[in-house]
Amino acid sequence: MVEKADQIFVLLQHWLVSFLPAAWQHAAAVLLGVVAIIAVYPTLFALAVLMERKGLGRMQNRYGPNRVGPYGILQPVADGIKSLTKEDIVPFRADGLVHFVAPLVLVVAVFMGFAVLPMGRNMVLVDMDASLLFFFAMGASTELSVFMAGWSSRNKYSLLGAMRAVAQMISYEVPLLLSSVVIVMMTGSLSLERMVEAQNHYTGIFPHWFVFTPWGLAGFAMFVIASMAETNRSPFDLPEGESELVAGYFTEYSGFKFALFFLGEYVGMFGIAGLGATLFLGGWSAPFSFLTWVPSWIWFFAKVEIWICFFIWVRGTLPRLRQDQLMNFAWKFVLPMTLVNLVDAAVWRFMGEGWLRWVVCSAIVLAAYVLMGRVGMRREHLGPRSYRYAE
Amino acid sequence: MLMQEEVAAAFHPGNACIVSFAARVLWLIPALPMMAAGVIALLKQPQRRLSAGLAIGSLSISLVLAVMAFAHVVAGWANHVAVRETVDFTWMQVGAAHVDLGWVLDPLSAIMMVMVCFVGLLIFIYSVGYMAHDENFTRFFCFLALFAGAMLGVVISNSILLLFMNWEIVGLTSYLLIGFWYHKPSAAAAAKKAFLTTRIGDVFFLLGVVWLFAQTGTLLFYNGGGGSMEPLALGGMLATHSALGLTAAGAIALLIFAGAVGKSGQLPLHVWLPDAMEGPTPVSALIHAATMVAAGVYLVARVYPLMAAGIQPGGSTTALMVVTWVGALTAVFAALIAIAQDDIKRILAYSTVSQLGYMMAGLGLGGVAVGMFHLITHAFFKALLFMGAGSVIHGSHDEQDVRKMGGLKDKMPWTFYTYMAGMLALCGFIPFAGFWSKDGILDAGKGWEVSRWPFYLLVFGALLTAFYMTRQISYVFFGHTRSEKHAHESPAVMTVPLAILGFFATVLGLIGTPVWPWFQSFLGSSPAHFEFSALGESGMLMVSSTLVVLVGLGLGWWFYGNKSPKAEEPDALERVMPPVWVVLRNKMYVDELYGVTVIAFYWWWAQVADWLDRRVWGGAVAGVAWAFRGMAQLNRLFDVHWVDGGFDKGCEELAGGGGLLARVQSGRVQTYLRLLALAVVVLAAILIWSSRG
Amino acid sequence: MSFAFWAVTALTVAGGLAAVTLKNLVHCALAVSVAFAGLAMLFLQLDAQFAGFAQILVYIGAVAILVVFAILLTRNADTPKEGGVFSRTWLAGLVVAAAVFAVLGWAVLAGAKGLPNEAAAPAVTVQQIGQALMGRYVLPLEIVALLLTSALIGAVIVAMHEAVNEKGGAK
Amino acid sequence: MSPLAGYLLVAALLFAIGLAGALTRRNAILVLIGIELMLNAANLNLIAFWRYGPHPEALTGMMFAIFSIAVAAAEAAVGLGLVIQVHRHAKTTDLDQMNRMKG
Repeated sequence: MVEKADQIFVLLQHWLVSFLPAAWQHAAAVLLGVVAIIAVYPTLFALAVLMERKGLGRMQNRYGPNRVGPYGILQPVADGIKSLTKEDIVPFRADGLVHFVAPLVLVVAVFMGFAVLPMGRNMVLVDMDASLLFFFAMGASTELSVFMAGWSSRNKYSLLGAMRAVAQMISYEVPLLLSSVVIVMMTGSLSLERMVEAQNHYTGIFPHWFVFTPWGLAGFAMFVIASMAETNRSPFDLPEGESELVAGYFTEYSGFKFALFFLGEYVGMFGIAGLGATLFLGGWSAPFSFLTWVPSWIWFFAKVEIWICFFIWVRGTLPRLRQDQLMNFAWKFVLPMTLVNLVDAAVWRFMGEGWLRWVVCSAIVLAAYVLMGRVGMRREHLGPRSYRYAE
Repeated sequence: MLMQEEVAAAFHPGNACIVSFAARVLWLIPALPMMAAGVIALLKQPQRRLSAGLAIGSLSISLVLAVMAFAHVVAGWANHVAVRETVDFTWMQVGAAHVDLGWVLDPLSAIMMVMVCFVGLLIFIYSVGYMAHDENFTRFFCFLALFAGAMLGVVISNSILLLFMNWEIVGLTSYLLIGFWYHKPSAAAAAKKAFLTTRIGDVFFLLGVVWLFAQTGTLLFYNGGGGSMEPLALGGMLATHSALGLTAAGAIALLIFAGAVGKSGQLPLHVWLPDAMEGPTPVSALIHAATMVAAGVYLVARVYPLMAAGIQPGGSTTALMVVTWVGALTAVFAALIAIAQDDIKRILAYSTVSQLGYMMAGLGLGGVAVGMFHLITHAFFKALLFMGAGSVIHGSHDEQDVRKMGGLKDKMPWTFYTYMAGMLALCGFIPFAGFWSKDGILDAGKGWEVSRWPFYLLVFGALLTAFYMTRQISYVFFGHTRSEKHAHESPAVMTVPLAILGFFATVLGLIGTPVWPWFQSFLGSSPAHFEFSALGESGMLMVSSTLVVLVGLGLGWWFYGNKSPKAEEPDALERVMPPVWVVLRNKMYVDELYGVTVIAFYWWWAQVADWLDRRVWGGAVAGVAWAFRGMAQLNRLFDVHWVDGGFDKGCEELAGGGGLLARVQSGRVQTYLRLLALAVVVLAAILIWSSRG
Repeated sequence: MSFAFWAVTALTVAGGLAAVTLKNLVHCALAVSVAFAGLAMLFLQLDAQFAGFAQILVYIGAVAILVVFAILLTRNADTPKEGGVFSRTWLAGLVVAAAVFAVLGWAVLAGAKGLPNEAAAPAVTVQQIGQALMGRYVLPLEIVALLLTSALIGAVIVAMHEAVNEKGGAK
Repeated sequence: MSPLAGYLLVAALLFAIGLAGALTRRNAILVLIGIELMLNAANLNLIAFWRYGPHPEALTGMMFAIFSIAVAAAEAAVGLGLVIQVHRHAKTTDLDQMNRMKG
């Protein structure tokens, strides 16, 4: 029974496919998976938006949306209808083709990433042995779409926003990659499936999640920070800092294209959250050995949701950084920390079993953190600053 | 006996299971001083105590380790086991060839490292006093420690590559130390001279290394039968012949010997050594007594199997003959020059050169044991002499000219008596250390079938040695003082090492007497036992050499004793035979010779190169450019003409032509890229065409 | 020669052509990234997963972005003014390029007889690649690492404003 | 036509296109783009040879391609940095006007 509940979607897929002639079955199975992904995540997106608006409302001591439907839970629907029916305005001087393609590229790239995320036991669309690399490749190609959007709409706010976004994404992609390389070192594989399996063991009731090791914890922290920046979430949301640039690179977008960008952002968030959960929080594995009867996919989505809530919480809490602070933070703190973390993982790997490696590795991480924190604080000099753009 | 063979076989390296602890931690001996140097390099200038402490401490630990290893070897020797333990590892693997490094513990390296550590340590302690007033104290100790480490590395290395690396570090540090007072132009020049001169030798050495590697395919000396110093490889090298009728073994040996010549200042590369006196005196002691110059001799001893490859009983090999002759000639040559020097340290420097000549000759004549024995004893008494000289200089306020000293006998008694011990040892006066070792060399020379001349030369050298040393001490210590500055005895930190060394300079020879040749048999790893009959055999020679020394001393005393002439008035020898004096005084004009030959040639060659660059190539370039410009001009002229004539077509043609010609050197990237691509096209086309037939 | 192959080839070549012919530099950059993507797909068709993803990650994720930045920083974003986009010697260049293609094609066709017709897809996992990188090719790997580091530093230094010392040198 | 020949031809075509771009465009950045294309064509060749070569398990071609990708990244970074610097000095990226290196 438990088995059934766990594998319910897989069984459903098999059952549906079994109606078709054998030749088509494979293609059909893949198609079903794609359809499922494309169906599920936008729904999640709607929920997440609602949650964010209400949550922020609570944090700012006001009701969020509360008119449409009971407690305003139908707000997303209303938003969707609005964005679909709105007029699609394209600036006169805009670069038509690029302006049109940009959101599509973004959404496609973002959705591609889900092809390799294991959302439950046996619930991965394509199990290739370079899936992590694939995910990052897809993530990298979103940057281009952002730039396309910003540049094509011939608007200086859009352009600045795009440049900021791209610069920020590139700078934070490095730590993002490096902090996940630790996991690759440990599991000796680039396949997310392997990584989940590697974490799906228990000592007593506690799981072997990587986040519960010194290097894992440090890597996790770096990953969270980098993922916030990667998805342009506050406090790293300068690209659409409404106080400076109206709405960043999609200022000139409206109607459905705008909705697509919005969707792309959130789905990208889910993607990163899912990846993070898979890398550090054991993917679909249960947090306690006595909870393994709960279907694996529930755990996966639960973790993603928690992650999203954390993002919302942070957004409600922290102020926005300044561009140079952002860059300094990326290059002078996060990157070195990830590098130290690599060394730490290597030490862990070669010290072998025993309590000693816990002490040593934690010591390394702590020392690095403290030292670099001090250095960063010392380097921190506030005062007039002259921004320079290329002339 | 058979049992002994078996034990020896079992003890043989390669089956590394029984490499003793002593051999395994051998690498620490050079590593510690090097690390100390690294740390000291990071210290600040005022942290003098710490730096000195680090250097001395590290070296003393090395000394302990070295003594431990030595004890291990002695123990092995005591129960008839030829200890030779190697620890090797592969440094890098390039295809099939792998570059191995490693270290070896055998009697040779053991006794050498003990000597280096011991003398080096004394010199370190001594220089605490000597350099007390120098503000670059820390830097000095950094260099010293690095030097000692590199030297120990040379001693223990079992791979000729590792040896060469340390060899080069030694060269570098000697450069740094000689030029320590770089603000003195003379010091800077001397440092440069030392560096370049030794380089000349090292180039040949490197060639030798490469050739050896090519021949034997291994860089290790001893590797359980697979090493380059072991019969298998030697046989291979003997089989292959190279130019001038030499076997490969002989040629390689000569190349490596060239390196030794450079380092230990043999003819004709000795010129740097006396100039190296510009460095601080401890440096002179370190470089000239214990370590750097000994490195050359040690190298020859280390590759002795190669040198002596294919030797017949009673005969000799080309390499060994060269070594012998170079050594003997150097011995006499340097001794002659030493007679006519006035700088106390220069005299010692030249005597070092000649003593090194003795060692080389000893190696060539009688093998490792003889040469090494003299090396060891010489290390002690020459270090003693240099430090004594340093103490004299220190005491008489940085006065280095012997003619301005005098009568220091009573002013600094410690220095005087120790110096006397060292001087007698150097002269080879019975029973001081030098006597036994030098006697061994002479003995070997007498027994050399190939030629008697080296023997005679060495005997003459002994005479000269006694002579010039007498001259020096009678100038320095006897007579009445000739300087108004009143001298004073040096502090204990300087005199105590002197005393220790003096003790060794007196008694160390007793470990290698013909009666009880412990040293020789230890190196040869054969049991040693008393035989008074040996005294009878070599007794004749001993008596004669003692007579020679006495004659030398007597002559010296007759010329200089208690005269204490004024610094201005000519030297005693000068009065007797001026022309000889002048020649010797000017060091036989070797420097001048090089000045007019080698250096002049290089100067000329640089001129030529410069001229070529300026005139020929530059001219060519300019010419081409001019030519193209001319053509373009021509085209333009035509252009103007024909346009007036109204032939637009032709004008365009010409413009095109001019453009093409000019474009060849228009600085446009794309033009070059285009030409490149065209070339590729043509080449590819030719290739395909040729390949399809 | 499957359909997929021809489709991807068409995409790639089209991207390349667009990249070298379009007037607007940004369009060229975008087009070239299309070509890169097509090449990545060709790699995938050749069962070179790792190389393909690396291609996307490096070229679309980094090189294309770099190019775009360079274009914007050098004020080339808008369509160039007088003189057209092609250099004065474009004809010669075209001829040379054509000649190169002719020779290469000739070479391929000339050697086409000896080529294997089909080969089984080599089952190469990323693990093997990693082991090869860390084992047999470790020296090249180190050298490439050095190269990249020096290139990073060099690029920064080259692109750095020469008058940094004078208050950030904002003009 | 054997698949290998097909890939080789595609590579040749891309190479030629890149070369044409490098040779005919005025703008330095475009030249760089062309060169990148050429490099990619070379990579395609390498991979194709690896795939259809006699010893795919040796990974030689693959490794070569991966390394050349890395090198290409470095090359792009430095090249574009140079272009930017040149633009600062000469206020242009037009190669026809960059002929100061005339001999």
